[in-house]
Amino acid sequence: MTITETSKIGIAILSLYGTLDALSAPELRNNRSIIDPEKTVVIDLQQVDFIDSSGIGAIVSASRQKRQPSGGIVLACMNDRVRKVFEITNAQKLFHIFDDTTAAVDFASSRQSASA
Amino acid sequence: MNNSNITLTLPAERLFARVARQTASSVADLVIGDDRHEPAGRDFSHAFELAVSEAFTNSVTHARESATPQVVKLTFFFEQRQLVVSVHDANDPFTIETPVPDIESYPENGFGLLIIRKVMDHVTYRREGNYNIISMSKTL
Amino acid sequence: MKTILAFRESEYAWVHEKFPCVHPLLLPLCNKPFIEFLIDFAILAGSSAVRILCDGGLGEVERYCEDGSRWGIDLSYASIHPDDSIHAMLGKNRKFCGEERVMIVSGFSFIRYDKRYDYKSFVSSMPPGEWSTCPGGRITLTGVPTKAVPDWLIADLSLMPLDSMTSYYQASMETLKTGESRYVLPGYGDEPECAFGRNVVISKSVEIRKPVSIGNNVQLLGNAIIGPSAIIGSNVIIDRESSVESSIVFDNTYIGEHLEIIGRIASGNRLNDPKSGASIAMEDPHLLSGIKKNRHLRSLPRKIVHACVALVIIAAFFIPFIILWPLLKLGGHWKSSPASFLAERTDETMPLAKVEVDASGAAAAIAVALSLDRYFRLFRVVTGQLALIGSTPLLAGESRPDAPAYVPAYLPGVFSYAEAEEWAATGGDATIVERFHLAHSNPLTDIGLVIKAFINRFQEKSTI
Amino acid sequence: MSSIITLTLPGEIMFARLASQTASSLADLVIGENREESAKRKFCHAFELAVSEAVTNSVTHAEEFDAPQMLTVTFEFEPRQLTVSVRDANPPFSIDKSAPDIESYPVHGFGLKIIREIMDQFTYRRDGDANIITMSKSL
Amino acid sequence: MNITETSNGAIAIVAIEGRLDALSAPELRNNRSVIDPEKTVVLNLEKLDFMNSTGLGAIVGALNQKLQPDFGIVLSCMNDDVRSVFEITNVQKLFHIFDDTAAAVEFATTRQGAHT
Repeated sequence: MTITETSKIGIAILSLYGTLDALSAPELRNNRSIIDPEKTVVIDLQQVDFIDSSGIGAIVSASRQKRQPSGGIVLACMNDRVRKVFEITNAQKLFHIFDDTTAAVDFASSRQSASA
Repeated sequence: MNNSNITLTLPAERLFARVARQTASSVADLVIGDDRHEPAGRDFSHAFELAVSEAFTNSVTHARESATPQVVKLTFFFEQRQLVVSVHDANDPFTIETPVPDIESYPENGFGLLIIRKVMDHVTYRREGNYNIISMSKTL
Repeated sequence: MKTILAFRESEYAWVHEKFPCVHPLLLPLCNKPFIEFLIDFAILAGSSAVRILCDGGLGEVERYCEDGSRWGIDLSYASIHPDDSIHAMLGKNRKFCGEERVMIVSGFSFIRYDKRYDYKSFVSSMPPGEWSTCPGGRITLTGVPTKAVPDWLIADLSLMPLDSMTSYYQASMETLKTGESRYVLPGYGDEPECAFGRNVVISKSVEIRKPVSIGNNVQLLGNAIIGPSAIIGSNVIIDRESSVESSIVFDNTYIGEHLEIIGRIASGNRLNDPKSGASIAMEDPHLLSGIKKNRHLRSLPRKIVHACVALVIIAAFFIPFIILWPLLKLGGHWKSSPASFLAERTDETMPLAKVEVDASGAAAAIAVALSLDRYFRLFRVVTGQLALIGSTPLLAGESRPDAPAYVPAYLPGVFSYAEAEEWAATGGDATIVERFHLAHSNPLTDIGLVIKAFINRFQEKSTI
Repeated sequence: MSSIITLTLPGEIMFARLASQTASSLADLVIGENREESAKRKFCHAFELAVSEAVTNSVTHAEEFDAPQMLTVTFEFEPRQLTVSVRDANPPFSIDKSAPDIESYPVHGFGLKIIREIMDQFTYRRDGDANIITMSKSL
Repeated sequence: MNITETSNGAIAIVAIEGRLDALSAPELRNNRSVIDPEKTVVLNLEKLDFMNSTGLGAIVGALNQKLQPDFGIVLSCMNDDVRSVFEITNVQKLFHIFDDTAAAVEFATTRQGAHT
């Protein structure tokens, strides 16, 4: 899996490409923006072709590290295969999920300024 | 493809989880034949991809530290529209009756067996000699 | 702007015949393959994408150029029929061409361009049609010019057909002389008219006369004279007292000692006269031969042959060994000290006993004459750790001899190829002989060399 | 370090596809120095194609002699190289060096030529009453 | 493997999607337009992910049955993997190959017109 990081109006955007499983999950867990409790991060999952419980675990643990868990991580552009696994594990309850990255970033920055 | 048996033996390392699941997906694709493009077909294959990925990753995480490299064996068996995959490893015994993780507590693990139970029709665990065998099946 | 480079197999059939070891589109001009000159020119003319068309196979070219990311362009490949017109080619690549202006370079010819000219604006202002031609080659432009450019702008170029060894030789020498002033050429440092590749080993007594271009992994040995006007390819060894002047030496070529190569093209074991086109095959590999990646070397058949012969020797000398070894051991003549030597695989070493037998008594003399001091090492050949014959084992501390990429540098053996030569080869010469045989010999020739080495040791030791 | 992966499957034509997909996903795990995507994709396609040809050969030969049998595909996985061998119980077969000539519009006989072209090494040997084709390529 | 067929004038356009190997080759061999000796067919290979020598044999076999061996089958939109199989076996010499299906159809129509 490869992670390309960009940022827009102070929000970090991580675009994941490939497989998010036990082998690649550590790469996401150790990402600087993910670890930083103050940083709100949008994770773009459009190019993720497979995710399993280790991938879900990595994303859930990322939101645990944020100061306000429900707003710290915003998810964008889930394809069917990824959304199905979120639904199986009920993890979709923990995140705001957008089908468009810009919308996710706007939401994230509004939440960030509201709580700052 | 009826009553034929396919086996895949892999070293118990995370690196090979992808080979396990992609092989499972290919077997499922062969079973469902050309309606692999229909949603039902895609779900069937994705189910086996997920189940095998979870089962294999579990075997690897609980693999014993030992001189001889630990191995995980997958067998696929297709009969009367039902595809059965079983995962053999030489780990310590375990139970698949694990509680459903409570999502509100932001759990980080325990999802594996939950996913397997949800996507597969039938999941059993048995001990054979000093081998664990978890077998999972789904009907087309 | 996009570029199409179109070739027909018939145009470069002569290259297949004369230089079978290289794909015609990768034929080296000075120190760069032909196709790279055309890609450079396409980039100079402002192309963002280049497509190579051919009616034959492009496998090797694709392995070399890949997707063009190395030059920052999008490089693709397609096939055409030999009798396709330019119009037909454009039709077959309509999606590639799109609406943009396309420059089509067709025919196997060399483009004499000058990287200091601004071809980009020149091309964007030219009317569609033919830009430059030569017998068998043409540059055509399609589409409408995008901007007017003052006509004083000069960006001339000319095409030269590569239809024979003579024209190829002429183009190579011309490129060497004009050097990096006109073309984009690697290896030019601060020394004008001199291009050097990586890992070039030059003995002190070698004379270099400009202009010269030398590739990667090249060894020039004592008193060799290189140049003027010498193009040396990569993975080349030029042995002592040889001279190469106004000549081209292809990749993977070994040039023996005391050879004068003047006005010739040497490739593999063939010496070609570019003027007459005649070419002679040199029978004696010591004189001139190709160095090819010696698949025999590490492959299984060679290890099996070596192991079998080792077993034969073990059996044959078992009785003399059983009698002489205890005798010498008790008498204190057999001194064996453990040491660790460089193994075959790069980062590994292996323990090997160093045995010295002081040939004072008759028993010791016979033991050494029969090479019994190496008896134990024969078992290592059976296990595959040692070759029966190869390089002299180097102590772990010593530096591993680096070598041209294709030529294996080090394969520790019970016997050394150097010991198989008539005259005692020691020091630098030994490594050269070993390298030469490592590159050339195969399981069968090895057996002959083992016997020779054994006999040499037999005579040499017994004469003390 | 080298790890061994074995895949046993029935000698049926559909399993050529399974074996080739497994080979491709294993090839994808081999790490080369150059991280280039296109080089990695070519490496995977080389194994997908070579294993597809080898298993198809084994299965079609078996049908000629109606010997229902299992095939074993063994992979030796190393950091920069993958070796795959296909073992079947067919009678010995000859690998003629010549590729079919193109003008006669040949319909089969390409398989071994393709394998030889895209793999670094290709060997065929008999072991007891089994054929073993071994192919390897490094990244 | 999925085959979808359309036509443009007298030319049949057969699009192949998925994998063309020993398992799926019969499907192509039994396609009505492919078998018909008089029918000129443009084989659109854009969505063909994988082809091995058996698949190649099916396409060459189809060309054998055409009255016009020169353009009975015209190929379009090959990806690199498929093209490498054609090149290794030198079979690309038997076909006119286009990177655009419309251009291939035009070529086939002009050639067909010239011949009838």
